[in-house]
Amino acid sequence: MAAVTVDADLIRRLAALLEETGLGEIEYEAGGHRVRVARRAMAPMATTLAPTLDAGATTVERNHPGAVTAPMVGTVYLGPEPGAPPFLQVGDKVLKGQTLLIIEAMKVMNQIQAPRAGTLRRVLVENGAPVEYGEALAIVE
Amino acid sequence: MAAVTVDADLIRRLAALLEETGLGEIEYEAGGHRVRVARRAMAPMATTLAPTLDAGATTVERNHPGAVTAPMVGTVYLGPEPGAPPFLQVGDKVLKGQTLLIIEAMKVMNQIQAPRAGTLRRVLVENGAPVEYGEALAIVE
Amino acid sequence: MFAKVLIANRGEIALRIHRACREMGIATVAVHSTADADAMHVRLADESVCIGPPPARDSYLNMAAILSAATIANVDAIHPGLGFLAENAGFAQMVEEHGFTFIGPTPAHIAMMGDKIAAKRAMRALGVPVVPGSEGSLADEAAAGFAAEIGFPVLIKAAAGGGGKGMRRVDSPDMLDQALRIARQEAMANFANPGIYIERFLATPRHIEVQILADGQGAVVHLGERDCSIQRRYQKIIEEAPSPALDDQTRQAVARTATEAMRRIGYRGIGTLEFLYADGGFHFIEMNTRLQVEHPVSELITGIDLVREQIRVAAGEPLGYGQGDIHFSGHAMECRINAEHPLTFLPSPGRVSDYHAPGGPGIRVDSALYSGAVVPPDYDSLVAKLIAHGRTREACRMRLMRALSEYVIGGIATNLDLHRALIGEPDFVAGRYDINWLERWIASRATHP
Amino acid sequence: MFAKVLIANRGEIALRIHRACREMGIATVAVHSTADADAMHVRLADESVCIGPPPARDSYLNMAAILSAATIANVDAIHPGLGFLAENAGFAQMVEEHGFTFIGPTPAHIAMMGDKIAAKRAMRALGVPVVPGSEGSLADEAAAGFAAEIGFPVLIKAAAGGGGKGMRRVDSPDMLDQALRIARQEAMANFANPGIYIERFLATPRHIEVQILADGQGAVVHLGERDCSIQRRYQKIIEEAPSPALDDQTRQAVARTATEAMRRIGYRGIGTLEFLYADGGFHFIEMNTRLQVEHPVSELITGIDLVREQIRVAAGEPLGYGQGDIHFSGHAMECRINAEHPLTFLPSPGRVSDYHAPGGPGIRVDSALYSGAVVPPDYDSLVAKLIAHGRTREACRMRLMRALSEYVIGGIATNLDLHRALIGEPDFVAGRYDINWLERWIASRATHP
Repeated sequence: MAAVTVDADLIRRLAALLEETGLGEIEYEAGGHRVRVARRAMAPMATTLAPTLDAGATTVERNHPGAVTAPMVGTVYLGPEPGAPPFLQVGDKVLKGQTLLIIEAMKVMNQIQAPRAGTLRRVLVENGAPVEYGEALAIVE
Repeated sequence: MAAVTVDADLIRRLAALLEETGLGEIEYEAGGHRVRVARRAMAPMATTLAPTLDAGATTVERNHPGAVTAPMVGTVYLGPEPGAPPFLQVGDKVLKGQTLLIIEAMKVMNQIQAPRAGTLRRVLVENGAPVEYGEALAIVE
Repeated sequence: MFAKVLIANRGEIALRIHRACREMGIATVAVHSTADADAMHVRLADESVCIGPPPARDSYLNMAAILSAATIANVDAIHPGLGFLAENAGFAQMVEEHGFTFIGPTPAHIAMMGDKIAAKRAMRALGVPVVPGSEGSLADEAAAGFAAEIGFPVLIKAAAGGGGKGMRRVDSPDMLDQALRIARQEAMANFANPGIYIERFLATPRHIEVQILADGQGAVVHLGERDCSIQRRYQKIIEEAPSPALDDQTRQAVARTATEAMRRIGYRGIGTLEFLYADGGFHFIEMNTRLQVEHPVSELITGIDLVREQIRVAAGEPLGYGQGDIHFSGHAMECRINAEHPLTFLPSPGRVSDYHAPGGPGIRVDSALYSGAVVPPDYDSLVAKLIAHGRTREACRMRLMRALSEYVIGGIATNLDLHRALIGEPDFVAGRYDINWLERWIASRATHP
Repeated sequence: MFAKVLIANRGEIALRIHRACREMGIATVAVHSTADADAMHVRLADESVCIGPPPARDSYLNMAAILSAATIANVDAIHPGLGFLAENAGFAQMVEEHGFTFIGPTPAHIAMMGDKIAAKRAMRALGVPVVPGSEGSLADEAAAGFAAEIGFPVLIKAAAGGGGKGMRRVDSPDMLDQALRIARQEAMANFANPGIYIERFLATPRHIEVQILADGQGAVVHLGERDCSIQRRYQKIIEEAPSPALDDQTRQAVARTATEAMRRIGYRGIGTLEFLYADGGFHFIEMNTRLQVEHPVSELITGIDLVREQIRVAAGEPLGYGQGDIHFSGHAMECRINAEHPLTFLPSPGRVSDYHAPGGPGIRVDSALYSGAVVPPDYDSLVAKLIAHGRTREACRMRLMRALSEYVIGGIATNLDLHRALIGEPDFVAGRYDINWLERWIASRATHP
């Protein structure tokens, strides 16, 4: 009998989708495989999470394949100086390494560069807003 | 029918994935195998139960359709007095209302009668043993 | 000292007694109904015996079953806890007759205080101030005359009463007749005794009670007072000590009066003298000859383990200390967490899906709940006590508030949200409340939601 | 007083600080790594900021990220907790330069005590007895001569050390060379400083430390001593107060010496002077200029909330009381519950499937665990502290034992069973142990299982 190979990554992806979509259960069948994943019946705790700073960026956006996330905590600026126009507008073509925005941390202006070439689809943060580590800033794809 | 071989390692891998992903359940089908693993319904508590007096009578016996259970807590006697032979032997025919045994409680000897006619299949308690409320005493069917 | 004790109770108080025994090296026997087979007090006890089906009259009030369990488990003593058989002099007598020690006062003292009229008479004779009222059970005609004499409003109470049952406020003579009939009916239904008596109704008194501990060998001490004025339908909801309404001189005076009375009757064990405090005067209302739900409040301000002391004196040990050895420190408050809707107060039995108790400094939780525990519909709705201690009243209150914000009980409704609201109320913050305050607060919420 | 405080830590100590803030009416900001997004300190805080990925150097040790979080959350002060940046003078300096208050001592005092050699020198000058040893960092040749002078066995320690890292016992001259090389390497790896020094090795000392609280405005008090001799590899496992090894005169003497030294250097905040106690003499080994894991033990015997006092003095408030106002009462013990196998001591990160903390009288639990919590593999294995208070040492010990029997932590391995065994050991019952006792106990178990 042939050994069953488990596609662990598939399960992890489905688990992430379960989390992202808020579903209770996903059943997936393709190419002779059928996988069903279900949520634990019990919430870890009944209290609500403390408010976090990333009220704008949801888990969905953070997990978007085109998401550019904050590599540090700080204050975001969309242009090179107050009052200046933003580096980029939604719809603009973006080169890999091009400056998307700035995160100020410890009075240092850190240029956040595009990790890939593409088009700026969405900007998820407002000028002057605080951002956490890992928060989705923009979608470039 | 051919013996079923259990792919224990597959189950272990799925169990590990369950733990890792925090899922409640995974169902996996591939190559003619279908495996479903689910988390425990969450044991109420991990401590062991305090020892109870009904070590002899299991839940199975208590739920047996022919079970006669103790209507009170006390000490059981199988015969009318110490040294006397028991009221009944296993295999004896029993009439409805016939005395099966005695439970002494508060120095009062309470005759426990057969709730139905039948045959005494088993006696689940020993002479002189303490019994709890609801404990299975005998099987009459 | 006892080697093995049977705990004739359930819930958090059974657990409280188990803990005291365990800390004294005493083995415990839990008794339980079939509804409590998986209860915490059963899980933690050294042994357990199922004594009957869910209804309390067939299990926790079933004296024969409890004594049989004590016999087959071969215990030395029985602790009755509170409620159920704790103030049943007949049970205490039976326990002793069967050769076990009853962990409580003598049957005679239980009986004396169980008759509320006799208790008032005894206290008056001992120099303890009582509420003006009838000296004994009254016939309906006598009641009318008596009520007119002490002046309306009056309070009708059951002679065998307790817990607010059979209690009726009457504002004017024309309401008296009907109220008497209802009160007698309630008294009969609850206590199988239609005797009623009448007291002057005090409009805005505080409920203040004194905790007594005595060894029956001459040593009697008090552990200060508790203020239990936050009540709904005569059920205490929040208790605190010391009372924010008393100055030191006043609190010492009432405590000394209570202690002296107990010394004179030769009381043994722990007990509580309950007073109404109004217009600067104390009025004895009744004495509870048992452990009380709110005892932890006194434990936290004195450092004394009341259950341990209760067991010690029941075993014949002398207290070994006097009033001068009791040191009061800081302030304590207790919230009674009930399995009930916080606004409608409807009971909410069921399975606890999530349970997380608060911890950290100055916080004590007495509860038999756990994740997966079942709260049966057959018994009292009290499921947890959250008790805080702080150096000052305000530090204690803030700590209690902090702990309430951490407490998670899922799957059943509880009055946690009621407590969260009450502890922040300006009147509570100021310590400005009487026994009718909570009813007024609830009524104002109902009309101005 | 501060309106908002950032807590630059995680786990039970972050929760402890949150609780103190909440009770003082101060809003809290939790910072956390991505591994701690669902942690208790994050759930309960008023606000939270994710500051980096799981490795501590990129999150809880990332000064820039913490200061940026403080800026965007607009806090007044930063509490460093313990471990991580708590004793980093440079961080304290940066915090102050950015306009926030550092809740801790001055950077100068942190730096003074951070250099273990300088600390010993300063203490000796202040009249505090220290372990005989080298006056400063030693070159290898000098070390050999010095070791010969004070006599073997000797202990090699890292100048910038702590937590047992870079520490090596050497029994004879021929072992010295290799031990020096290893110790320098460990010191370099752990503290980026190869400086080492040498002390006489005391064979069976007890670890006794004095808790100090000072306002920097002239008021300095001590909260008595703690005995932390139950250690494994220099990691404390069980702590208690008062020490069963000291009589009142001895404990007061060492506490007064420590208090006086702190008064003379003008110390502000809370701190702990650690001593080895052997042959009736105390030997200062180091001072921790921060909150300590075992601080609850002192809180329980004094009724003082150390974190609250720490925050108050950091905000510039005077203590408002003196040594005469501190009253010691009863006995306290703490068990450190680690996520590790009780016998192999291997760490056991993972998901907590069941969690039920003990409660009842005299029990305090400081833990950030809950049912469903994840213990990440990236940090310290301490997951809970179980602390008991009793009127006597034996009452405290029995209470601790009782609470250990109630504690349920499922899904991960913990050292609860180790504690259950240790608390019942005759040597522990008698208070007869030194800093090597636990290692010997473990070794005897390994050979006679």
